[in-house]
Amino acid sequence: MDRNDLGKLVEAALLAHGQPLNMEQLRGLFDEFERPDPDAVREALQALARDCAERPLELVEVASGWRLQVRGEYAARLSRLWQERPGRYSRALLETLALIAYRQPITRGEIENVRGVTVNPNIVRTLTERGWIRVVGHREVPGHPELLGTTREFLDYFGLRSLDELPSLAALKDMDDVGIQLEFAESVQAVAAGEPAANDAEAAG
Amino acid sequence: MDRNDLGKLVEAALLAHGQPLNMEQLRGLFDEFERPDPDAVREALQALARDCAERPLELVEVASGWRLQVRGEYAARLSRLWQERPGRYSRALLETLALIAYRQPITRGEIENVRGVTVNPNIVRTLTERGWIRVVGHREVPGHPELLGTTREFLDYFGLRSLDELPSLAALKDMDDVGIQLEFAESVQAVAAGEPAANDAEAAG
Amino acid sequence: MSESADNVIPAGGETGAIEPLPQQDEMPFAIVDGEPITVMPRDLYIPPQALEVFLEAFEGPLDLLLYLIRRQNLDVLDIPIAAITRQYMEYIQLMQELDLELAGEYLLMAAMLAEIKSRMLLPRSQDGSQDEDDPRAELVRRLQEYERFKLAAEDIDRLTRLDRDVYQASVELADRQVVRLLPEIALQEMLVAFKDVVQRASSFAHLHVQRETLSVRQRMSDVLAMLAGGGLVEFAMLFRLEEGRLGVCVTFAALLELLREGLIDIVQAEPYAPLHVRRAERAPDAPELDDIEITTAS
Repeated sequence: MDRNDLGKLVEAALLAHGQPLNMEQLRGLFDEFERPDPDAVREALQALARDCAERPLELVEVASGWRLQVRGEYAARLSRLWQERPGRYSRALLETLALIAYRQPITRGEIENVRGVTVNPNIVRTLTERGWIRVVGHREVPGHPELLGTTREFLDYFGLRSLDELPSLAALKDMDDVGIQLEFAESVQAVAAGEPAANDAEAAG
Repeated sequence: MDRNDLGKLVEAALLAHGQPLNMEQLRGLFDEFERPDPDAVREALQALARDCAERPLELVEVASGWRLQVRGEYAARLSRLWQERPGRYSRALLETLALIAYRQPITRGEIENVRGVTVNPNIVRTLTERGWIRVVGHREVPGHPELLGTTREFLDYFGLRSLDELPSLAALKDMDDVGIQLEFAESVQAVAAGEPAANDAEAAG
Repeated sequence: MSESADNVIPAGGETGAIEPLPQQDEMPFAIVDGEPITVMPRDLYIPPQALEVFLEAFEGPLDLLLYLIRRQNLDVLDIPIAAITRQYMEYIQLMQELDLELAGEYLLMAAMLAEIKSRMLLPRSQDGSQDEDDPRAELVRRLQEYERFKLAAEDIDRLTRLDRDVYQASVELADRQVVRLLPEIALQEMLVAFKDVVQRASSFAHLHVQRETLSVRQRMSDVLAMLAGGGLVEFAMLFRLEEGRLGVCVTFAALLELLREGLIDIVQAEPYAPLHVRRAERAPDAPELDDIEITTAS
């Protein structure tokens, strides 16, 4: 199979499957005696990615493999194809998800400790039904609470290859760093105070 | 919106939707004041159909509109993407197969005598369809029962050059714990195996 | 509702709340129509009917506290605890007046704030280590920790999301078929199965099969298959010279065994004519054709 043919097959496979395909799956399209080596497949993927430049598509690599997707610039217009608007998720759900993503494996109790409120069971159910989180084990403490973690679908959905690609968490500041002297604290505040209006609006919204 | 942009949007819509889109839906992507007339959309569709010539896709018009699809010539290869997970064979099937291998040519009645239970006809059918056993003759007794034997495919699947490479009953008898069995079986396979087994499995599928 | 709001809310916006930090007056709280607002509004600058929604939007006591702090541009690390506590209590009171379902966590936080406030009033030690026993330390830690994940949640919400920001491209496949994979067996599975079945038949000793016998048995199947047509096959044709002496022996042994089991006939038209082999055509009651397996097994 020549390079061009391989490229077409890879494109056909990605489009027909409608889900990410990994290297093993792509090479699995071939019988052993004719199976291209990973480099050849990768080359075909690169060529496909270049071809996409003049089309409304982009090739992205996510946790479960490569995916052809319609580029974001078309999203606003294409959303008209569906009656339903894409779901907006509540802050409670997103905060819970963030804690599970960054702190996994984590129990509900631990989530509650950080958020300061009980975790609504509906949120855990929604996240589970979405396929974004799952029970990965139990903590060996009384009650054996479930340990929650994120799934590969979670990464796929948010276009990530791995958890490393999550935006980094804000750093914790130490009270020592700021100093207890009022004058110093003041100057820090002056520098740090960015966009109070925006903060307020967000919190209010 | 120029012709090229319209073409890209049409392609984006068909790819994002994954299902046929009709004229109304395609034109519905636009607000009224900017909505292209049907001829412009049809032109964009024709241009897209031409572009597909050098891609693994084709644009077809079906009852509910236009749809992009992967050309039929890729079907055989890509069908591997929808492979169902294989089940497991029953203990009864394994025992039946083993008896046929070791005691061929053998009738069902003879298998039943050793196993102490009737042979489910489905087992014989499954093994025959799999290409591992075949009827090699009939015993000239009332009812003319079929004599069953193993095939070359059977040997290939297990990576054996001949039945000789199966351990003798005496050797099996000495193998009391599974560890030894595994070791032995592996060494048999290692010696005998080119890699025809994998090919065969594929060919059988 | 607006009445109670008017009664309580001004406190939340009291400039008194930031009196300990007069320099804050230099900073605008907000830009409204291009005009910087440097004085805290006298009310919550929310329409009263939206108040309930607004209050319910808090994700808990930490969220509310953080809002109170951020609204005044205060640093989490140096909270004017008395003022914040007062504002917090006013919100709690407001929520109670509005009959909002008030989670126990809010009251717990109120107690914590009150405790910190009272500890702040105690004289501090002079040895410079006061930050270590700053009564606010635990609260500051929790606020910061919560804020990190509040921000992380916003980050996640901004990530490129499938079906919202991008769409999976997919098309139908013409003539799509589903391939059913067949179960796999490992050789040892079959061996173990064989060993078990033989053991169960408690006839291990009698079923003793020698290595050679297996190829003989295989060849028996092969020969029978060659005779499947029902016609005569020349004896010599059953042998493959390329298999060498051993192969010839195996075939011969197979023929003898088949003959013994009554599965084949060997015929000769006349003396010295070539031998021919065919499938047995016996009287159905041939006594030697009793179940071979049983004979061997027992």
